[in-house]
Amino acid sequence: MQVGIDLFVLRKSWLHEIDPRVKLFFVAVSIIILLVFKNIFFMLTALVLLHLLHWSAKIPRDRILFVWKTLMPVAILICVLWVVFYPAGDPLIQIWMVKITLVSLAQGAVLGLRIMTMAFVVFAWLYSTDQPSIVRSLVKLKMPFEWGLILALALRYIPTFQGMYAVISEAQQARALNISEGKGFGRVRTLMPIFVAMVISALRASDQLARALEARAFGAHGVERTYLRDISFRPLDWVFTFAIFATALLLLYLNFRYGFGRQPISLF
Amino acid sequence: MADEPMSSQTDTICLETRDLWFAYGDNPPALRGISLTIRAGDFVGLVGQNGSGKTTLAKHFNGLLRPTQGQVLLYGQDIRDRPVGELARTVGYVFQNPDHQIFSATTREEIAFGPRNLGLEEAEVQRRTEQAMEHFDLTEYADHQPAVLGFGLRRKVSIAAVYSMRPQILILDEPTAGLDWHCTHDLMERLTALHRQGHTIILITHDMRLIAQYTPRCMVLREGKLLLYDDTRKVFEHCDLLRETHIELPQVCELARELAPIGVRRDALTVPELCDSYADLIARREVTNAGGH
Amino acid sequence: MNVRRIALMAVCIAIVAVLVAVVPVPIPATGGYTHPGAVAEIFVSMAFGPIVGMVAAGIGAAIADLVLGYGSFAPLTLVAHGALGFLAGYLGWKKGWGGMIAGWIVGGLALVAVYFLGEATVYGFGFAGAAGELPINLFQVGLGVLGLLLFQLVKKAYPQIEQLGEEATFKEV
Amino acid sequence: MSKIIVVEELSYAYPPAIPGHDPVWVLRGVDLEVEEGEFVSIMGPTGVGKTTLCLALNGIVPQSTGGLIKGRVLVDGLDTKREPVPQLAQRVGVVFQDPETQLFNMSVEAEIAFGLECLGVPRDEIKERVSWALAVVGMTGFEDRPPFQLSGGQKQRVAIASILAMMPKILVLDEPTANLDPLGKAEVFSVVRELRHKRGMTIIMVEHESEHIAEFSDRVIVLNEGRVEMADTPDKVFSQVDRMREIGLAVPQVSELADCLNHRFNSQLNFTQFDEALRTLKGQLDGR
Repeated sequence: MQVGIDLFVLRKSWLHEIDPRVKLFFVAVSIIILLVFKNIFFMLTALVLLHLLHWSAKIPRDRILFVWKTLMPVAILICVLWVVFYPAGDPLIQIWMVKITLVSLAQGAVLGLRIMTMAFVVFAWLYSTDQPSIVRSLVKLKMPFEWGLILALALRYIPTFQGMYAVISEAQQARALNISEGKGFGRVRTLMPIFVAMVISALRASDQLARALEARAFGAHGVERTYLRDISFRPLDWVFTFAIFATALLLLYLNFRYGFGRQPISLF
Repeated sequence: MADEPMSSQTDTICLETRDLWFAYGDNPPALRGISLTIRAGDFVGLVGQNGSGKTTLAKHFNGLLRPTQGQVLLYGQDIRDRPVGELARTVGYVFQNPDHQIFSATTREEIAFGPRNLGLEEAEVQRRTEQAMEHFDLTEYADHQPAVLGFGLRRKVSIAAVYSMRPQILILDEPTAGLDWHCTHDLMERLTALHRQGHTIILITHDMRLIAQYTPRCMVLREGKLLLYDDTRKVFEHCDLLRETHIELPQVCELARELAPIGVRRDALTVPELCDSYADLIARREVTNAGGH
Repeated sequence: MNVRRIALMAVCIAIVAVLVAVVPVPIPATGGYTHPGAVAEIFVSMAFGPIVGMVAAGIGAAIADLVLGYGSFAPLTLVAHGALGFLAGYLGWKKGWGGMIAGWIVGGLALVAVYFLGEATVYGFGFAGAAGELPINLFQVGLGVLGLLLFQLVKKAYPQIEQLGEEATFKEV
Repeated sequence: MSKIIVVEELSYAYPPAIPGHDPVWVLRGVDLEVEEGEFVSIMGPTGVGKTTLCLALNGIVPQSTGGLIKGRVLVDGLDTKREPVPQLAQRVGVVFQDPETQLFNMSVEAEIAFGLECLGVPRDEIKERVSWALAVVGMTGFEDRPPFQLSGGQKQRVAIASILAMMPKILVLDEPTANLDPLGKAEVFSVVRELRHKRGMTIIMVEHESEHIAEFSDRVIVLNEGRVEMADTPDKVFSQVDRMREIGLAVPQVSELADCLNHRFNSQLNFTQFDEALRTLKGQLDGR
């Protein structure tokens, strides 16, 4: 049984339509902004806007919940750590040695939520862009085609190897290998007969893959590669790029010049 | 010796399923209410199109899959709570691709892996390993890396590595795929020898020629249901049903059916059978012709 | 880059990603789970050198992060695991046991250090919080020593591994 | 008629699997000529070097596999150990046994376009050729499907289409049905039948399915112990039932039957195809 590793959600939406390079630009810029701003209201606004973004791109609710579920424990952990270790200002409540202050609570919440917002930025890109378009956009951004191909092939083979792992694990269990035994080192040691068979099978596949690539004229000399499906900037993409750029500049200017969003609670 | 020759037909039921249903996750059921019994000492062919549920069914016999509904009984005992590793003592399962299990530095080690997992004494492990290598003619490759051997030999290693656990029941998933005529028949002869020693063998295959020639019993699955299960000759009588199921009948069987109106035996399964029948017919004609003159 | 190397890199990335994303390893004492990704990463680095090691470990682990929902950690993972792959391959590839063990230790420590610094600063765990993550990261790279075992076992079972990804030359006789 | 493939005393050894060991010669002096437009089937026991011979036709052996080589292979006048493999790919297309490793793209369309993109074919022409190739193998409408979700037979048809799109003069099929179920085999053979009868391509097919070999082939080449042991029409090859058995190869069941009857009656029956067998056997009885 193969489990898809593709995060892409096939929908018709404006976010799906725009050029993947614009989305990549958005991811890069957003992460910088999110790292610079440390204000709780700013972070909450960003979180709401990102949810609106996902909603407008028709991303199903379970995909959004998936991100929450996965990262919530980390976010809470970060929040607690800040509250416990970095108290600042007057304590709201004091439980034994731990002073809980409004500032550290806000600070902790900002850093915890930042993990979430950054994830939603990345997943807005990955949920709305199929793998070939991602690879194609990276190559258009001057990544050598070979590296794009490596990435595409790796993504293609992950589900295959996942299935292979499952089959090999069954085959070795049928030879009385007990794979639910042991913890840590002991467990990994037990799994070794599966790993070895899987690695050998995968390496055989790499040899055959190389032959298949050559049989399709890969590496033809003196030929410029053409592309059946290409991505291209449309006027709207320019508008988005400009809008992202302008918003980012404005926010950073306000931050540097007036301290906008630098404090956990007060906006300036 | 553990494998004294026994009569190959017994009345003991070694495997039984009762209204077995199974679905992978939320998918539609892959098996729909299968009830069957397999007698100890049987040699059963399991056929059906890809996706008909052959492998899914077979994996229930050694506990790799557990029914979503219904029961699997091994020698009368429900196997629900028994782990795969324990069932492996009784039910051997050889996977389709030998490369999905070969991992050792020598053939000997590879074949000893199963018995060792069973917790046997080293002397017994050695004895079984040597015997398994002998049965499958692998002794000369004992110290070779099995992963580097040719495909036909890798296949034999993978079967020997399961056989060395001495399971009473042996399940093989398409063991002849990709083998040439010689390797195929060599392997089938060795399986027949194990069958004569009293092992129960379940052979999953697409090759109806092998079913016709080697397995006395045959089971046909279609869309997760048991379509036919009977003596092979009786199953072959339903040739229209088999063709509907995209099962390709051997040329000999088709030919026997076409020639039946002129007196050849309709249920011939193998070349010698058809040849005999046709020869008889000619001989009889010659007698009548001679008598007529 | 020759075709065989391209195919090899893709396959190695996929191996790493699968071991990180789908193989759970229970942690003694805590009852939590981790993964044997470092086993695959050390293996790839020892078998195919620093470049393949860096690419496979970095990209493979980062893809696994994305798939598992840890989207925000993928960039840090890329750097940390890439560092492990590169250093392990640089010190251990085609070297004796000394080199391989040094590769595992130095690469492992690099991974732990990158995670620690990244989490402490950029990801907002603070030094105390990042210190809390140290044991689990150390445990993960500790498991990596079994990557050396995996490499030995694979080399013994499948000697052709030495020729993979290398430029082939034929001889006319 | 011109000879499109000439193999002259080809011997080949892979680099030894275990470093330091002696190389083992897989091919030991293969001589073979194939006419343009011919359909040739290759049979041989497991491990005899059938795949190696296929790979020698498009230069992967020895250019990518290394090892030792003697003799030469000329395809369309080009020496396959000198001409770069991607260049040869436009003349000789090879379809491999395992569909899983030869389909490496995310969609059927991308799969078929890949080779054309490598060759720098203009976009409009790629589009045309993709839909043409899909039509030939009967897979029109599957453009956006991921190849790994297809059935075995469909995968193999896509693999054939991805090679056909490059419009090679010679198509080499290396055990294209070995991993397929009967339905999948039937699908692939119907594509082969189409290519055989309507397109006049030169086709070389490695197969075990003797019944199908008998149906398609102008000639059957039997490889044994690294050499060409027989190269003749299916009738001639499959009538040598005993010799084929010794080599370890299958003949069609009807040929076995003919052989069996010949032993009984000292007759000279020889048929390789079902219809032929049926007609003869009926006729024998009616005629008496």
